[in-house]
Amino acid sequence: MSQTQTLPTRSYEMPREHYLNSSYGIRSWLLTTDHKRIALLYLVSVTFFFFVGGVFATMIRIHLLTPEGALVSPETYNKLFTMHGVAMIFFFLIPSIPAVLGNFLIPQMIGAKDVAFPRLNLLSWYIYIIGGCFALYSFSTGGLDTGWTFYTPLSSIYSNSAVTPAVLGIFINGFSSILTGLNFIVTIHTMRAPGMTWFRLPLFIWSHYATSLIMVLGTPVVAITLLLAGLERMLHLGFFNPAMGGDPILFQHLFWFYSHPAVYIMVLPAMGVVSEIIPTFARKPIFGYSFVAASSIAIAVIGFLVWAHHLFMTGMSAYSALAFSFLSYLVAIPSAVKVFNWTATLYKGSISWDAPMLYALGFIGLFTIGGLTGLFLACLGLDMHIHDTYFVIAHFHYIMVGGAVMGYIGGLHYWWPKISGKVYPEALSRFAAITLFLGFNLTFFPQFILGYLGMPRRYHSYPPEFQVLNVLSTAGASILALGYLLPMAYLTWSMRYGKVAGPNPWPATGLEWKTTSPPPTENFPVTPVVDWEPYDFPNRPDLGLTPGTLAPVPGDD
Amino acid sequence: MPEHSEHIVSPKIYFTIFIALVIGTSLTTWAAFQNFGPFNIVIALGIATAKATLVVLFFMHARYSVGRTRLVIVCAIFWLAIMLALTLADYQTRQPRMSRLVPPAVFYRV
Amino acid sequence: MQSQFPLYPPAASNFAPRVDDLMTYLTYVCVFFAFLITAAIVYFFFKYHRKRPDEVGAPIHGDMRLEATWIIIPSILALSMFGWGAAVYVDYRHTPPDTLDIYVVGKQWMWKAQQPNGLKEINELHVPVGRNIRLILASEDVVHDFFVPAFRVKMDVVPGRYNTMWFRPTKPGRYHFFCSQYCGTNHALMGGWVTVMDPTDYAAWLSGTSGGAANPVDVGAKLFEDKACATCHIADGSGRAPSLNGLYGAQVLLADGTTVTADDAYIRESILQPNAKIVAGYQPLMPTFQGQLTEEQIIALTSYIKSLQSQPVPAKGAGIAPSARKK
Amino acid sequence: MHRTGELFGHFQTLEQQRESATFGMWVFLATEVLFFGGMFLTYTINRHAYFTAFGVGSNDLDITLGTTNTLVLILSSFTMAMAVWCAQTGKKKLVPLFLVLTLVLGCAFLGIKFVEYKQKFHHHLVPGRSFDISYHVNHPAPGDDPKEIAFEKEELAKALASDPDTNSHAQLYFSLYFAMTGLHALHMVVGAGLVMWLIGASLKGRFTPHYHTPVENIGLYWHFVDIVWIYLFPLFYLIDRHR
Ligand code: HEA
Ligand code: HEA
Ligand code: HEC
Ligand code: CUA
Ligand SMILES: [Cu+2]
Repeated sequence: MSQTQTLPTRSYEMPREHYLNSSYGIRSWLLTTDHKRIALLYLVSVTFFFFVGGVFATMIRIHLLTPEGALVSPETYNKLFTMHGVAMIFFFLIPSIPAVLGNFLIPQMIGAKDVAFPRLNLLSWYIYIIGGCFALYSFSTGGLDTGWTFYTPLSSIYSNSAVTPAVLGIFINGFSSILTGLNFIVTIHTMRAPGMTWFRLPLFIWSHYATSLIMVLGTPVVAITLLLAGLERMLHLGFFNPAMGGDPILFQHLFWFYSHPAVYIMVLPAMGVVSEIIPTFARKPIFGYSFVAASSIAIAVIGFLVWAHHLFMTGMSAYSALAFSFLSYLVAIPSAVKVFNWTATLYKGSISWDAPMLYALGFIGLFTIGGLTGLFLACLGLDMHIHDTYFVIAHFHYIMVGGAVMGYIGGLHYWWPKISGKVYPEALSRFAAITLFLGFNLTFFPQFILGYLGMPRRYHSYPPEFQVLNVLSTAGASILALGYLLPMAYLTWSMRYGKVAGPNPWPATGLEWKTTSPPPTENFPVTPVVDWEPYDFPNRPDLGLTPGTLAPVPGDD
Repeated sequence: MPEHSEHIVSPKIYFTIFIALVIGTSLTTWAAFQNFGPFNIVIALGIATAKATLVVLFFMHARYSVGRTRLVIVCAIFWLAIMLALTLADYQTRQPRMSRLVPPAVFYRV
Repeated sequence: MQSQFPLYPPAASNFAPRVDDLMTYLTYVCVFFAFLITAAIVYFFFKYHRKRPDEVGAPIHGDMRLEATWIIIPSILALSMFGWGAAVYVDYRHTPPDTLDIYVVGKQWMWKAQQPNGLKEINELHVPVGRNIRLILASEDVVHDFFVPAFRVKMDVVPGRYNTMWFRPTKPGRYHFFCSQYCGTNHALMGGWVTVMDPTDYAAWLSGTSGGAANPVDVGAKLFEDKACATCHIADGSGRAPSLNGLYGAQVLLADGTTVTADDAYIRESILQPNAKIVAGYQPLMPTFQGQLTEEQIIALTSYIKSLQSQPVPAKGAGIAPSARKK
Repeated sequence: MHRTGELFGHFQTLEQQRESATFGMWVFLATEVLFFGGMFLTYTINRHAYFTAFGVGSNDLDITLGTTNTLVLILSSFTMAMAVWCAQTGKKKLVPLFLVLTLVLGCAFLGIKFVEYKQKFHHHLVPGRSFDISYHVNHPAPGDDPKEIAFEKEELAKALASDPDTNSHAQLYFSLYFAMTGLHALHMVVGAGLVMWLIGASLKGRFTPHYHTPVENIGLYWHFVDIVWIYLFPLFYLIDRHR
């Protein structure tokens, strides 16, 4: 089967010199300003935090096997989900795709030698590490039990856990995000190769541009908010403490002003990955390029206007609630545009069944379910019932795990030949993708029902009638864990033992595939000149796909 | 050569702006001591905004800048406006908060 | 009866069928889209599976009519979801006039409720079927959330604010209520049972078990004497302060010319922060009772003031306009 | 990343490098706008709720020092602009001169700010357990004008009558005052450090009409910090002064 899908394999040699072997030693990594090496530094560190968060998730699921809670004390349970959320959101998912794949690919995709500010790029990794250390310090000395949302006055006055270092850690980490976003924006504006006009940019770049916009304009707000909350805790100030005239609702407004747009920081890059994978593995131009590109920007901009849909049940003014609900529906439209365009791209394609494609299609399905259930939450009359229940948990895991993480892992698979120069075992990778998909659904689908039945989130124990669904969910989580371990294992394995990939194994149209795999430090020996439209497979003789084998063109197009 | 792409503002303009800023400062301080009722705040912020605009346009050369720089400025102001406007809209229409709900004794129990 | 694996919790309030209908509608629309997309993907996936290694897909770049279709149709559907949801929510946030008021105070980690006659309950709530119930929610510490799945309603309980929620129970029975906003260690244990009773049973229950707890109106009346409120607030309006008779629910004219409705929040503010709103025609003489009254005492005083409905006495500056009294 | 003269290897031309750096600085300033923006929102909401207490707090600030500081900062912005102009036009000798002036003015600002903070400390106006809005009127310092104190006392009594929680709300005002001016001062310190570095580099004659991006960008930063102060000044010093 695989023979029919991939081109007859030529045997390739690894390039003599590339970014991985251009210099050796730990110093050459820790002091590197090469965006590709920095991407790998990030890869290692975000994977670490994914494991940390994953271990917490595993303990959550085991604990919830029985109504009274099977594993830990209430305090510990509360710390588990808080640290799970903090590790996963701030230290894994937000940096994952932008800092790893974005860093690696953006300069290559636009034909630049590096990002605009290479030293700033390295600095942002160090800032991330420092922030991460603070977080780990908090996790290991007393933990953190405020929920990842840090609602005041619980976090600023009442909690006895290590809130201060965690808040500082996230504050610091915010600057890493800001610097990454800043670097991307400037790079995309000023470093494009000749001929790389805005509408020739790969969609991955568009979505990272939108993401960077959110990083740059949103992150400072959460930084200052957490700083104020931290000051309130350390110095007994009263910004958000009603006992001293402050207002806890204000904290929620400020927090969500960032944290809602932040969900698009998590999903937009994944959408960018999918927008690359789909055309490549359907060998077809993306359907509606300009719509997909513009919808990224629309999501980023409108995404800033909906934050108070997390506050519907705080007694906020009904007028405001109406406005924010309406705007939340508005932001769903550009997401819909993307989903439909991806689906339409498959029509009359030449679809291969490689692992990245499986991940990308998995993304579309799960993101759709997650996004559609977002519509339930944005619906005022329904949020009355399902706010802060497991329905919300299911909603965001569908988008973030089923969507964003799938996109991330799919992207890793897609660009792995570029990153490592090697190919991973095909059959195993497809098996892993399917395992993940099934395990995922078994874990989180029951939670929708749990939520509608009324099980509130952040519960260390629950009424016995909810047990069956919880057990199902835990069973799913164990399959899911296996699904994550597999790629980690075989990707690592392939770095050493995999077959040599060659510059353009799929083949794909982007500039990043026009250089060797792994690329040289300066990416392109000669700055490329772009004179082709994006994803234009039929007009790219250099890909080695013979013309004349085109599928028939429909009459009306 | 490329360096001529940047606009050079003459010291005369700088000095004029400087004087305008000094006048603005004096004006705003003076106005604060007059009773304009609800307009005190409007005047104070109006003058501040005028001063800030002068600084951005001339000291920071925004008046002579390229499109993308202007885009950044517009974005920053726009996003700030979103944050203030939508939050205040909620506060304006929601039920007011009370000064304090419970005696402090309960609060400092920790 | 409920099936072994129910998809819906019991439905026991006026909102429950409306929320369930809404849920059904959204589920249909969303299942339709999820199914449409999945079906298309699966179909294309197999139908256009690559046949030859060098095969290329058809060069289709897009289609404006299609783009318009899938922008407009979801927009319309989204608008309908918004409108329907908004209708339910607006009814929920707009409390009808004739409610039975119950105070609910949340604190880490229990709920204290107080019936109109002063009966206190902890982690229990008794309500009569068929009456509009309004819960007036206060928190003593952090943010909580009062959630009754069977009624399909919840509301955050925010320190520093009074939030209210209302519902009309429709089916007698015992239903779970939960704290649904994370509030610290025992958040999961901060729940209890709502008992919906026939009105007669409810009345019997109220009088039958009220043994231990004093009637808040009586407690309030006593406090009104003890705290010397009565020295200024003389019933016939002859004192230095306005009579409080008929105050509750009336429109009060303030010194700055505006009017406010004398609701619970206004009364509590008048006690804790008397000079925030001055009744027209009076001096700001009233001392603050901030820190001198507990939350429950304030509620008792408020209950007492509410009970003073016998003979409205207009304030000097026509502070309480009798015509504006609540119907 | 290798470097030939002033051009870093990953750029094609000096022009591209300059544009990137300046654009980057602007994007960074946009971030800063939102960073301060969160605090401005907190300020607005609370000032709206507790207008009297904020007025009382504001009247406890020293308006003479505040206005002086505003002028100092504006002047420093002017000298900074001149430094940029000198760099642009190749007046190599004048660049360090104007930078030194800027630095001196910046330090003067910080010095005055320090005096103000100290005064607040003596008046028990630093938020925390010892915060007491009435401390100053009850314990006037020897040099204080008794008429002024009496007036303030009266004003405070009025405020307490309308808002018995004036003390805690004024504390909120001072929390915001210290948080916002403190953050601003921190930016000034960073700016001063950058200017010092610039002085060093300009003395070595590194800035030419071809290459003076650092002067320009640090100038942008300096002006931005000035703008923040332009707002902080009326918002904190000028509330309810007219009574
Ligand atoms: C990556 C993360 C991510 C993303 C992308 C989204 C996307 C969306 N989210 Fe979600 N959300 C979270 C992560 C995310 N969310 C998290 C973490 C929380 C909980 C936080 C906490 O409290 O801890 C949350 C909570 C949350 C709430 C608050 C719930 C509550 O606490 O009561 C709401 C309410 O409106 C909401 C709505 C939405 C909507 C409308 C979208 C939309 O953007 C979705 C748009 C997508 C689609 C609609 C699907 C594709 C469209 C079609 C297939 C066509 C058909 C379309 C129509 C008919 C319109 N989300
Ligand atoms: C990027 C974000 C992200 C990701 C990837 C995940 C991944 C997972 N989450 Fe997470 N989750 C959140 C973000 C995320 N979550 C957030 C923000 C909250 C809210 C927190 C709050 O309320 O404050 C939350 C809350 C949350 C809850 C609700 C807790 C509660 O409210 O009481 C649950 C319960 O099932 C859960 C489960 C899981 C599971 C099973 C996974 C799985 O996908 C994880 C699978 C991964 C692994 C298992 C790791 C890899 C494998 C190993 C390390 C091997 C070892 C493991 C075994 C041998 C089993 N999560
Ligand atoms: C020293 C006199 C004095 C005492 C003691 C006093 N009050 Fe008052 N109260 C006033 C005056 C004068 C007003 C009208 C001016 C105002 O609104 O502040 C008033 C207004 C009120 C109002 C608003 C009335 C309206 O018509 O809107 C309420 C409610 C109230 N008081 C309750 C109480 C309670 C309860 C107590 C005791 C715990 C109390 N008061 C003690 C003098 C007093
Ligand atoms: Cu109270 Cu959760
Ligand atoms: Cu959201």
